Amino acid sequence: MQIPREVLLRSYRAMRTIRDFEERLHVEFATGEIPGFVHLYCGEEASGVGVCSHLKDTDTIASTHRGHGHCIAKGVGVDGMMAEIYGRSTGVCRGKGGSMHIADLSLGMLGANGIVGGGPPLICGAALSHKVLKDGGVAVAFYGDGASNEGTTLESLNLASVWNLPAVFVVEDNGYGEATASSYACAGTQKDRAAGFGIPYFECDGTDFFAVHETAGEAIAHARAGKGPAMVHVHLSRWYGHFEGDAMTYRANGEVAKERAEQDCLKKFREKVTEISLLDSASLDEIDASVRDEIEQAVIKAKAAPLPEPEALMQDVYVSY
Amino acid sequence: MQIPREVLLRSYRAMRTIRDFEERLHVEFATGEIPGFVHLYCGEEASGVGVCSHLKDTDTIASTHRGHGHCIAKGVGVDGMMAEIYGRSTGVCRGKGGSMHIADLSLGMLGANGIVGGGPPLICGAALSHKVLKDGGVAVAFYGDGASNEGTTLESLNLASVWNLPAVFVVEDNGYGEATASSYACAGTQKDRAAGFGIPYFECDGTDFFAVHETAGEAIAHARAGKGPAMVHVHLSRWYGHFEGDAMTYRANGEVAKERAEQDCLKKFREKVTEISLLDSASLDEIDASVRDEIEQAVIKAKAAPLPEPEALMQDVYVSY
Amino acid sequence: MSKKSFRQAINEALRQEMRRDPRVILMGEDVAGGQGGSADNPDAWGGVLGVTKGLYTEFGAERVFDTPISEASYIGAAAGAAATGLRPVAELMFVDFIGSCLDQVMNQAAKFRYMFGGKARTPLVIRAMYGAGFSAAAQHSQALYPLFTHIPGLKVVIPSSPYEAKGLLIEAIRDDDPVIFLENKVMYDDEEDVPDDSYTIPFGEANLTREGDDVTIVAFGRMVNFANQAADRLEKEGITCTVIDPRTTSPLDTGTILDCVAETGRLVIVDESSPRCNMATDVAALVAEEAFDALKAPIRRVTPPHTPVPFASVLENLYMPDPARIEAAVKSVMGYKAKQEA
Amino acid sequence: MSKKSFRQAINEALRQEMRRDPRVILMGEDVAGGQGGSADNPDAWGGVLGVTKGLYTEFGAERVFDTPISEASYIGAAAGAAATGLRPVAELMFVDFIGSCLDQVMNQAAKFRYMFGGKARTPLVIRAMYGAGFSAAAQHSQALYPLFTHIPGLKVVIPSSPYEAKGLLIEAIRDDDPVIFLENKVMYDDEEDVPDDSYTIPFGEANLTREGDDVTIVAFGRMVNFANQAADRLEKEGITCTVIDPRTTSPLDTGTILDCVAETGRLVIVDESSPRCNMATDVAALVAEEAFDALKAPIRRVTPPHTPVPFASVLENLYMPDPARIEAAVKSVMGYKAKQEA
Ligand SMILES: Cc1ncc(C[n+]2csc(CCOP(=O)(O)OP(=O)(O)O)c2C)c(N)n1
Ligand SMILES: Cc1ncc(C[n+]2csc(CCOP(=O)(O)OP(=O)(O)O)c2C)c(N)n1
Ligand SMILES: [Mg+2]
Ligand SMILES: [Mg+2]
Repeated sequence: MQIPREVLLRSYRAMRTIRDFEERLHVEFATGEIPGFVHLYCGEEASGVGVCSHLKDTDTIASTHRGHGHCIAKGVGVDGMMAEIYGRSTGVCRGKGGSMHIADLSLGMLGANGIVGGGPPLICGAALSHKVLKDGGVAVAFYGDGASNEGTTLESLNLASVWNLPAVFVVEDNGYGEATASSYACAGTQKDRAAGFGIPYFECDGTDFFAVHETAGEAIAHARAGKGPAMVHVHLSRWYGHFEGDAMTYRANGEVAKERAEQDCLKKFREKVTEISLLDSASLDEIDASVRDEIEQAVIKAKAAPLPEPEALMQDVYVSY
Repeated sequence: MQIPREVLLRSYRAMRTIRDFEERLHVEFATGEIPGFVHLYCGEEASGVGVCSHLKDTDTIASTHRGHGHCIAKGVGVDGMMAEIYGRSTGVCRGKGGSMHIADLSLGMLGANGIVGGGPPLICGAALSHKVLKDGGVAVAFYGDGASNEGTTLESLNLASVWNLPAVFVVEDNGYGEATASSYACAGTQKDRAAGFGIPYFECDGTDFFAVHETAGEAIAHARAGKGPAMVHVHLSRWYGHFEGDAMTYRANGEVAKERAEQDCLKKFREKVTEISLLDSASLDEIDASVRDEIEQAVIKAKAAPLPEPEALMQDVYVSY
Repeated sequence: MSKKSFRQAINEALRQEMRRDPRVILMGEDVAGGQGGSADNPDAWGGVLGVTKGLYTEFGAERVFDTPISEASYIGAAAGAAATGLRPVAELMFVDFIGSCLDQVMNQAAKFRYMFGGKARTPLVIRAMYGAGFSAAAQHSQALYPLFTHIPGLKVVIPSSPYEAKGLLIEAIRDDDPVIFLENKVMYDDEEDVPDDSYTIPFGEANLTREGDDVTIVAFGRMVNFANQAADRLEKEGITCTVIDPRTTSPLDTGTILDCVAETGRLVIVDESSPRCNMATDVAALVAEEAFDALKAPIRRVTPPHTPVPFASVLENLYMPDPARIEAAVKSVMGYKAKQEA
Repeated sequence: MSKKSFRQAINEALRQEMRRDPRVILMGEDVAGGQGGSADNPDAWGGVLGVTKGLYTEFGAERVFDTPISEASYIGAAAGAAATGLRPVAELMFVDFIGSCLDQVMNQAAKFRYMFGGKARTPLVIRAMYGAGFSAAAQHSQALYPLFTHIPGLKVVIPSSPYEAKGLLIEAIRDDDPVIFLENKVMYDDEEDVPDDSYTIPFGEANLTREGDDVTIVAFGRMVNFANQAADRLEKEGITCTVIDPRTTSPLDTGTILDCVAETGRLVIVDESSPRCNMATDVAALVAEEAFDALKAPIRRVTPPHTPVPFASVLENLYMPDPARIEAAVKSVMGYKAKQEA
């Protein structure tokens, strides 16, 4: 399948934006200015972007605590995201959500989620909406290897299958749930779990945009055609700790460095597209520069943005004393 | 495998006891004297008894809302059970539990359970106790086809596998969860679900005591040997409504009558043991007569037994105003 | 206008709203019933106590969804569907089962609107049966509305009669926030005149089922009837009561409660939920803070003891508040003399 | 006796009880941490904030169990293990995750003893972090103890300092009922003198952190410290307060509360949980019923508003009760004049 040039450029830009956004957060968090929990998606960019390269604004996704990448891949603007993470009134959730709760329903982004396994049931509902409203949409749940052990996730596989929903379950398997390896916590295989609920299974290397694009494309096409849910098992690695502050003492020395050197989705993308002359280096460099600037501006704007007004405390919720 | 005569006699007696207990409840319920919800196990006797024929008092089981059969199979006395269902102070739970909450921890019976999917997590815990306390015990979760879709059940399969627990998961598949067929509600297969969590799978005809005995024997031996959990999928039919009062308008006319005629575990047992001269008819008749009397007495005693005293309301719970 | 049972009133509310708005859908375990069954009778049950009977027949498989026994995923699905354009009414059967799916209610549906900075609406109704008195024992008899009332972002409705049920359920379906709608399982056959047409009863507006001079009784759901029975008897002895049915615990019509207490100076609260951190404590705290001046006597609560619900009827009857205990509580506040005075 | 942090006090309580009784086991997500990881460092984390660090190293894989991320099954397993001979301490990480496993707590563990006619014991402790102030936003900042306090059969503990934490946790582990043990996540680094030896603090016995004549303040967990700060300042203005730390909300030491109110005649309650059906309402209702005579002023509650916890610190600070708001509440009850008198 030939990927249009404009999709390639857009996807590269999204991956680069995620990377820079996250690397910058890593730095900013260390200064102590960003409060709360921050979970970085660095290293996993090709997954969210590869999947979302098939989605429109009218399709829906649900994300996880590690949500920045999915948000950017689905089109949420970095200014609003950065401001949100800094707790500003200009944030995409007006500063009331923070890193773990970035959402933009108007873009079909049903929210990052602080609850592991929170997303898959919601995605069954979004898929049901697409089906009942006959809008041709599909709904995609991103979740981790750790989340694949939550009852909510497992029930959702069955529900989506029983209702023949246009839902795609993307297991982003980065080998760990917090400090615990999936080799310990996940009995059996994701493949057999999919079979257990009669769901077609796909898998791919999550550091290769082209692999994700192709595999997710098939799964999404299956769902969009009304054939029911599909599972995509994406093999990944995360480059930072579970959250900012985690020293990763559970992982072998040098493991991440090796992955950074050998499995960087951005490098691999660039190599491939330039090798076969799909894109030239200059246009990629241009994107890199433009993204660098965009992130720089997002941080400057976020820091300068106003804090929420006190009234915001009582807004957007019904309050009885 | 040759089954000792005494096990055969005990098992036949247990199945007959369940049958008579349940048929009698069906009659008694109709008089309006038994309050609340009553779910009958009639037709499924060979399953509970076949499985429990391998268990000792020091092994543990957890049951469901349809719990009478499992209780009797695990050795709980019918007098205490009948009194419980009548809400008497002589009941096995002093009248405070009722049909859905019969338990006797001293016999390793961890309770019927009004919550679908309530038992499997508890059985992981019981199995953990057996493992940590090194008492050689196994723990068995009975649950229905409907319950096989609860997240608690699915999570438990994974947990038992990850912890390599001496736990056996017995799916009693009677084709329905309330009025909904498992053909509608269960996507995939139980077999593939077991595989999804790396658990060995066994299945058998639940109306044939010998089949259940043999299959469950293997699964329990596997768990007892420290090889981890196993699943036994038992194919069954229930002869009465989901609960007493259900007219079963979702099932074809004559379906149950046919099953009663052709798939009665008691008839099949008698035919087999007399055909190959394992037991003679007379000893089975003797059991039938003795059980008939036992149930009659249980009802008489239950009806005559005292109601709980008012003080019981506040007993066996810590109460802060 | 015709006599309708509580069950019929709810069925009619659902039917009328489903006719009015194609986005209203129904889901739950056996809300139709019989899917895949050998009788090929997919509308066999209409819910475990027949409340949704016939809706599948009218609206079909595109609007009425039987679910696997998987509360977490289908209640979560209802929340997700609500956030993406549908207006689901999900049936949880017994409210006791909330333990299997609380996260989707508490951390998802209830929080979306606030947590997402006002960018989400979640027009979700969760219907469930509550209450003791059915010999259904500890796991099928709880009231649990205090749990929901405690959680910001939820609205909580407890109708006390067929008329109330219909109007409040239609209001719930049209509300853009998640609503917990609780039906007392022993009231389904209660009958009264209920308009045939559609109507709504606004949330947060209490109903005074009677007015009196001496004592204000605040009661919830089925307890409203018990309170009225007690008030009838007391009237014969010359004690007149105001009985308040708040209809919704969240929002709570604090104004009406405070006004009535200002007039009577005495308050009895009747709540069939467990006594700790329940609605009786909630209303008592409100009044002890905001109407302290008016109080002539201690605030009395009539509730069950802090125990699970026992099975045996003889114990369950002791467990439940009843008109006699309400009567006694009213008399005790009437008879109260402050120590200084006594 | 030596200075220990809240974190160390809990770690020490667990360690000493695990040494004393081989039936005490630990389970939870990453309570050891690092199982299966490439560094082969299975005691990598000791819980997400390091509270159980080192226990795996001392007690090994036979006593300390990392779990998959499956709260329903492992909390249920803890209940099942407790009913069959072990004394599990299960860590739920954030109490907000109770939504994923409430059934096993509410309908299983809490009800066994009563529902089975006294034939079961369930010596289970569930530890979890609670509270706002960490910028952890709506799904990681709730207090939720009112939910547990509402459920019969559970005991609920909220330690207010390292000393309290150690003694109450040891008591919890030795108790034969299920206990919810809540740790305020912003207090882990608080330090004070804590005995090195094992000791217990009984449930249902409140601690008076100070005594005064004018106002009784009842506060929970971290709010005890805020109440004492407020009382310090008020003392300088000549207002003296009794501050009650009930330690456990269930059982609740009603006697001490009523006695203190009888002396001061004024009550302020400080509760960081959502305001509806919470501990502030619970205590207010108790006093309005049982110590009405003694009350000289309305009962004031200091709580957050009825909203989810907002992320931005500026809003979260407004959300949380603080010493200044407590001080204002105390002054308002001191300044109260009944309308009749005024
Ligand atoms: C219900 C619930 N349980 C536990 C947690 C704590 N927690 C947050 S992220 C996480 C690990 C998730 O692992 P995985 O699904 O593999 O995602 P990853 O972090 O690797 O992207 C855990 C245990 C939570 N937030 N919610
Ligand atoms: C959590 C929960 N959900 C729903 C119910 C209501 N309910 C009781 S039994 C039952 C059907 C169970 O079906 P299955 O597991 O197949 O067992 P069977 O009744 O066929 O023996 C349902 C839905 C319940 N008791 N608990
Ligand atoms: Mg992971
Ligand atoms: Mg079944």
